[in-house]
Amino acid sequence: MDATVKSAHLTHEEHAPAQPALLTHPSAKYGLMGWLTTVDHKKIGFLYGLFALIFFLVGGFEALLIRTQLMKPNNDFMSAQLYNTMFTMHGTTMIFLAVMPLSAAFFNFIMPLQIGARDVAFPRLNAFSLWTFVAGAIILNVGWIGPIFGIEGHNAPDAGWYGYSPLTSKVFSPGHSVDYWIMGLQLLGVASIAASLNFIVTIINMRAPGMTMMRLPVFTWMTLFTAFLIVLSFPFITIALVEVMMDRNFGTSFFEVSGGGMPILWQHLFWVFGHPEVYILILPAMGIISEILPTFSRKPLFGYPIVVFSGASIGFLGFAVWSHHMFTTGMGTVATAAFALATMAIAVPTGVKIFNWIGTLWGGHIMMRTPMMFALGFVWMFMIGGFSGVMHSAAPADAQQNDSYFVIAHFHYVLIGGSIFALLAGLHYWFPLMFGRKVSEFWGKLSFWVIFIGFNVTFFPMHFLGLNGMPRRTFTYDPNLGWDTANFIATMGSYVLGIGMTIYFIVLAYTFFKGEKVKKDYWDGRTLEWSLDNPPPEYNFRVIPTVHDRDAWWYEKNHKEEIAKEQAAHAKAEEAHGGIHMPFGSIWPFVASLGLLIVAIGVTMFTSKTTPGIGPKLGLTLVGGLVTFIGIYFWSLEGNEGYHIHLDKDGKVIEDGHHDKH
Amino acid sequence: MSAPAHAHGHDDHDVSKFQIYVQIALLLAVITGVEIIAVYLPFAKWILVTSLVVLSTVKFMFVIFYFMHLRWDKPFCTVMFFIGLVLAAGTMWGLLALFGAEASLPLPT
Amino acid sequence: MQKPSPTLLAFGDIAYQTFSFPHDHMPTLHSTIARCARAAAALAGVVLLAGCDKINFWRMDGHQSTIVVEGPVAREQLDLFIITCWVSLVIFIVVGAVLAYATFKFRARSADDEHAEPPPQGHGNPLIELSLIVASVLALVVIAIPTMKGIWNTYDVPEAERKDAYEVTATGYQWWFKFEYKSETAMTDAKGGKTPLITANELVIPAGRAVRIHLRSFDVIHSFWVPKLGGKVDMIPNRANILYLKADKPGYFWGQCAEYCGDSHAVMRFRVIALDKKEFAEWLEQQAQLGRTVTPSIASTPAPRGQFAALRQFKENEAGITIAYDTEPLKAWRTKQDPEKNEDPALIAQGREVFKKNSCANCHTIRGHDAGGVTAPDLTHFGSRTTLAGGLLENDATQLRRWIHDPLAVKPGNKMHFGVGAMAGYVKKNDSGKGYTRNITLTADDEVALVAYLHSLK
Amino acid sequence: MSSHAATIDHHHDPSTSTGIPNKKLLMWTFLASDCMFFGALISTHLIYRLHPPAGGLDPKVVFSPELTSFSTFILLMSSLMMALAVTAIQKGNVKSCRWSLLTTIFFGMIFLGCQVYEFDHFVKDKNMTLSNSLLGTTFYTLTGTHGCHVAIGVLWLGLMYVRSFKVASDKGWFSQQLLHVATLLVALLGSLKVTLGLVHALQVTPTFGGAVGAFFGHEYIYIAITLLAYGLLAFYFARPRGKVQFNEANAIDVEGMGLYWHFVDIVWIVIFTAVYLLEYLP
Ligand code: HEA
Ligand code: HEA
Ligand code: HEC
Ligand code: CUA
Ligand SMILES: [Cu+2]
Repeated sequence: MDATVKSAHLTHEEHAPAQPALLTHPSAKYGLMGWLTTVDHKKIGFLYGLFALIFFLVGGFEALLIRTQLMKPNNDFMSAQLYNTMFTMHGTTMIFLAVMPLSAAFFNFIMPLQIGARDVAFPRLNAFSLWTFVAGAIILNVGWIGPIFGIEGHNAPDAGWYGYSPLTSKVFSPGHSVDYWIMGLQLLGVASIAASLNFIVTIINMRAPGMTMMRLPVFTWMTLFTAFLIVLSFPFITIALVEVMMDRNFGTSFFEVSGGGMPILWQHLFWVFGHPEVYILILPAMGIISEILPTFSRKPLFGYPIVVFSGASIGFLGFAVWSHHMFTTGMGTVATAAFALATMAIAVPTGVKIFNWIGTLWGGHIMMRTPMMFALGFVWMFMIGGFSGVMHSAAPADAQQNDSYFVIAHFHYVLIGGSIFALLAGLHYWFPLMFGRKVSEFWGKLSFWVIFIGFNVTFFPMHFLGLNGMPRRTFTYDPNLGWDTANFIATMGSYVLGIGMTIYFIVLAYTFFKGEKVKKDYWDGRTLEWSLDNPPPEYNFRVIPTVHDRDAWWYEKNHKEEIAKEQAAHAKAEEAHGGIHMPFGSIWPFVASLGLLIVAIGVTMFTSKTTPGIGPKLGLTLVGGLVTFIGIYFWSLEGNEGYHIHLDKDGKVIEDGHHDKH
Repeated sequence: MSAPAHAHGHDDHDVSKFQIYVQIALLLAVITGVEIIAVYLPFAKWILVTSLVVLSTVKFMFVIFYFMHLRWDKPFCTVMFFIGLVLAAGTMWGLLALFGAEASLPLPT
Repeated sequence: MQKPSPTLLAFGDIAYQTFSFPHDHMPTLHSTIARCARAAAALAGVVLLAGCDKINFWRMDGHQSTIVVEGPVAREQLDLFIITCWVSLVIFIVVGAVLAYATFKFRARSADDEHAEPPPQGHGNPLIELSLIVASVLALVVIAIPTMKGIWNTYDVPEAERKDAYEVTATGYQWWFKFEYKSETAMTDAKGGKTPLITANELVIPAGRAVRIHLRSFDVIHSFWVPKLGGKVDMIPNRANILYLKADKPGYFWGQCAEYCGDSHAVMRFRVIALDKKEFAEWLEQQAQLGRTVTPSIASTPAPRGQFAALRQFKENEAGITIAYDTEPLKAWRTKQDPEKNEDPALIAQGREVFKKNSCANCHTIRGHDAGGVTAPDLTHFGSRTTLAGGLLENDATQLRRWIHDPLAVKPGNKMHFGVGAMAGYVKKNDSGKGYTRNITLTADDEVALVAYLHSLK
Repeated sequence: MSSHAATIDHHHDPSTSTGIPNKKLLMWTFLASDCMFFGALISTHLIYRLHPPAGGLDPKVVFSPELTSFSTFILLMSSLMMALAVTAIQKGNVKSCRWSLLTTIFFGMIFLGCQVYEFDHFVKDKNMTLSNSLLGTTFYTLTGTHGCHVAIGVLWLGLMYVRSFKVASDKGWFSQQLLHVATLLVALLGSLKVTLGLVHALQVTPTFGGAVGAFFGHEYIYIAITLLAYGLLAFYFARPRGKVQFNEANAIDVEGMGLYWHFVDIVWIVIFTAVYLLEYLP
């Protein structure tokens, strides 16, 4: 399946390293066990990407159902309940199960390569993040069993992606749907925080010699900022979710009016997380664009320090604007004004990025390949989305736009025209590196145009719909409000978009198996990942590179002799230190995540017993907790042990060393 | 106290570190005592609040800089922690200010 | 058939260029595609031209338009929006032009071009960047100033009008609105009992006068939005929000709940009717009365008549509004204020009995008719409203019958069917906590009588 | 002043770009994140203190400053012991490190015991439960989350303590470890149960003698089990064994754990002031 598996050195049989008697590592390099126990950041990245793309198609399918329902007024294609479930799951899936993990796939796969590292700082923690993400995704979607098998009370979440209290309380959502939503997000939060801690340490501590912070590729910078945003914003939603959960299960009154609670508090806690979250979705995309534009313009990024700094200020300001989602909650004049101004301020650092991207194009030799098409599409579409964002920030005007299709238009422009376009660009861009094959230009560009046109036809009319008073989250509308035509056009557009996406992914899948094989450094890249063979070997770098310039690989290509000498010297030194150190695979992170899954199933699927004793709810929760504990315990006892490999001149592994401890 | 030096004969240093830790622990205990007494003193509320906040901050700083060795560690650790600390404090301040506003009064019951 | 315009041909050319690529020579395929692209572009042009009068959604002049507005609050918000539009548009055109120019100017046109020596590896120009930052800040100032003004102007009734402002309280329920006129009194019985005036789903306000609406919620968060009069403000439990609105002149306005509030959020609608001073006073006068009683002559025996559409199975999501009502809504509303000419007193009396018998009164209030429930819309003057079921259906005999026949088919999850709190609705929750049993069953006769009765409540 | 072992420089790790060991950086980043967790919780509590519901409980009536002051003091002392444990292992002094760890665990347990006692007292005597008042809701959630942090810390300390006996020869080591952990858990939980039993007995029985009698009457099984567990532990640890695999190289593990522990302490400093003391102002 995975191309990394096929790489030459892995065909080499591994010697069973000397193991402590009872501490054998249930791990493998191949087959299912190989995937479950992998700690290789590239394989983990691949799995993230695979799951993310599957969920993107699921979310897209849900979107198409939404659009079908709205095709004509008073349509009865879907029931109201199903529709409400659909947009909730669509939003949640797209944000948490598609865009975030797809970004994480690139963080995992590309970032360590860009900084010249052999792996992330904590490989097993990385595996834990992956499997916990999968557990969260399962819990979030497990509610579909209800409607499909007709089980009462078990539905997929239907309280909207920001689950405003008190709609999520036991009174108004008596079934289990909201529990799935809470626990699903809770696990995804754990996964994201763990992964981000790992990325932060990796970027700060695992850089190759000479890779100073101000030489980091911009994508790596954006990874760092995104990781910061995640570790700093997710705690708020975690606590908020804990609070609703307690309200639902233990009769507390955080958001219960009868006990003196204020439902508005939920909105604050949610958006303190929620706004940074949207920058979590866009910063990786901006990073990808900042890699693609220079490569295809064959020029360094224009104004690198400012682009980096603007990323930081977007991230920082992102924490000071959360209430712009609450302009209509009657915060009072001063608060509204403060948040309106802070929100507008974000347009400045974002604009800086746009300007610098244009500066990068200026005077370049622009190669108009598929990734570049998507990247340019991104710049255009994101700009439009950004402008409607600024229109929202004018609070009195937002009173008319809030919760209307104008908002839907705004955020699909930034999310699809922004995040998704960039991620699709990134897939094409790094595909040759990841899998050693390349997507056909013709089909790539065709899919771009179909997607681009479909996207605009779908979402541009939504601006008009919103201004014409169409509220969002409505499963039906009357024919006398002037919304019919625009809705019909939007629906047709979404079908075109669907066709475009289908083309894109069929082409991608085809290329994965049958695409044209290409040589190393296919795009004539600038950053370190392109110095590797494709697909990159398990150990990434034969010799840890020494970095001399911001565009490290570009520099290497222009100073071949100097670099060759240097590398030879370093190779000797490394060999003297015992060769390349590789971590053992481990099953324990998977076990720990499995335990969390069991806990979540216990908490969500069963109701508390009224009679004393241990019911399935408490029972499963305890069992799950125990499994997690066992997982973590063995994980910590195992220690970060590994083995050494040695390479011959062609990069073939000549010997697997004995195990050692670090 | 000198900057971290790679001293080798470390015995006397360790003794002094031990002493420092104990002294700080004592100091923390004393400050706590002062705080507990302070709340019963008949001063204006703002004076008390300010002094409580200041005293707690002092305790806080002593723990992170000495017990948690920020003082001897690379400054980057301090930066890292303070990003979270400052952001958390700022957000708390923001939330309290928002809820302190008249518009946020809950309905009378 | 029209000929494709030159621009469209040019567009085809661009498409041709884009799809052709030096690296992937696919001569046969790509020229085919280019031809297709040209044809498609031409076709699109034709469709666009032909469909222009149909495709008119950019006029944005619907009943809930935020662009064609009828009150000062909405106008201020619109003006601000227009400013943001202009600023954005100008920036978009300038930045877009530069971007487009750069893209086309510096494009590699051939394989040779691509393999040419890399361009100078410049790293940036602080001066340009700084000036662009300053320019952005200036552009934002242009938006920020009217924003600040708008915030203070629209938050509450302006100081000068505050004394004169008319106050009402609106409360959101799943999924309808209650309107309370705390300053007006209404009769509760013939003996002179008084209560504040309460009505539902249609808010009547004085035109040309500032109105301050106190927003409350009974259950979850709702939002009160009448686009033509002004932006929305949320109705949040345990929070005292206010909304300032003003209608320029008498009119009939569409409103809708704008915060997702559960199953039937989409069909939680309402109307605002603005009346001039005199008519408003008349309306208040009428509303203060007890529910109208039509006394049957003793002789007449009630008999169902064929005046209603034969009961048909309504589809769940069927339109509930007619064109006539839609084009002249205010007129439609006025005609509703007077009793219908061909009333059947006997039928009405029978309806009143049915109403009593079926525990409708547990939830609904009809002042003077021994009905005092408070968890559902006040029906005292139900017959004088143009809409029913939260502004969803037109209040005519057919639709009313549709509603009372099977509320669930009209409004998913609605509380008249499932009951509110301890109050059972058409169905009752089983003691086991699982499933429901039927609580209210109406015969066809009952329904017809109820319709007559409810419509007599002017 | 400074303290550096001759062989390992505990403030510089040459294998990383910044010289900060990965684990330490991880811990500091996590703590930054944890600040936000507690930020959210404390905000919730303070917001509801700012807008207490009518007829809500008055914290002045509920809280008892003596107990809280005592547990605050205990937690501070545990921080001291933790700091000493870190210094000890940095010098390679495993024995001293173990003692410090044990003392830290001990103090941590006392803190937890006090908290359990406090909760019990509030529920039973002051009628403040998790669900009957907003004060209870936010108070128990905030301090309970802090308590969970302490509990996790104690668990971690316990595991580290056990780990410090890991011997170089691996024969049968693993099964022994399991036994050790299990016994340790039994001992700790048993102690908690017994302590609570004692407190409870003292609380409900008027005379001291009667209380002790009631205590033994009710708790003898737990007392026996707990003593047995301690006996077993003593037996394990008294046995001769090979050279342990726990030395200066593990200092970073202990230090990371220490950072966590101290953080829990400083959070308590904030909670103590913001939740308890401020309520007593005039
Ligand atoms: C990728 C995600 C993403 C991004 C990047 C943004 C970016 C921005 N967003 Fe958006 N937003 C969302 C995702 C995103 N948003 C989502 C998902 C929602 C809805 C959530 C929900 O309710 O479900 C939302 C909702 C939302 C609202 C609330 C609307 C409402 O519900 O009432 C507001 C209000 O201020 C807002 C503002 C902004 C602003 C000012 C920016 C700025 O960052 C944009 C800055 C960019 C530019 C301005 C363009 C380029 C700049 C220049 C060319 C420079 C010159 C320009 C000027 C000087 C103007 N957004
Ligand atoms: C990154 C985030 C993201 C992305 C990519 C999208 C993508 C799309 N979104 Fe979504 N959307 C949200 C985030 C996103 N959305 C959020 C957060 C909400 C708010 C939810 C809420 O209110 O709670 C929302 C809400 C939302 C609504 C409003 C619903 C409502 O308020 O009532 C609509 C309506 O048109 C919509 C449409 C679409 C469409 C047509 C796409 C398209 O771009 C989708 C394109 C993709 C495909 C079409 C996939 C192609 C796959 C196939 C064709 C496979 C088919 C397979 C089989 C049949 C086997 N979205
Ligand atoms: C459980 C309480 C309950 C009972 C019993 C009940 N209703 Fe209702 N009724 C409601 C609620 C709630 C609504 C608002 C529903 C909505 O719009 O979502 C409503 C709405 C209505 C309306 C539309 C009012 C308007 O202005 O939109 C009419 C008419 C009506 N009910 C008539 C009846 C009749 C006739 C009966 C008895 C056969 C009845 N109701 C019994 C709760 C009840
Ligand atoms: Cu009420 Cu939506
Ligand atoms: Cu936002």
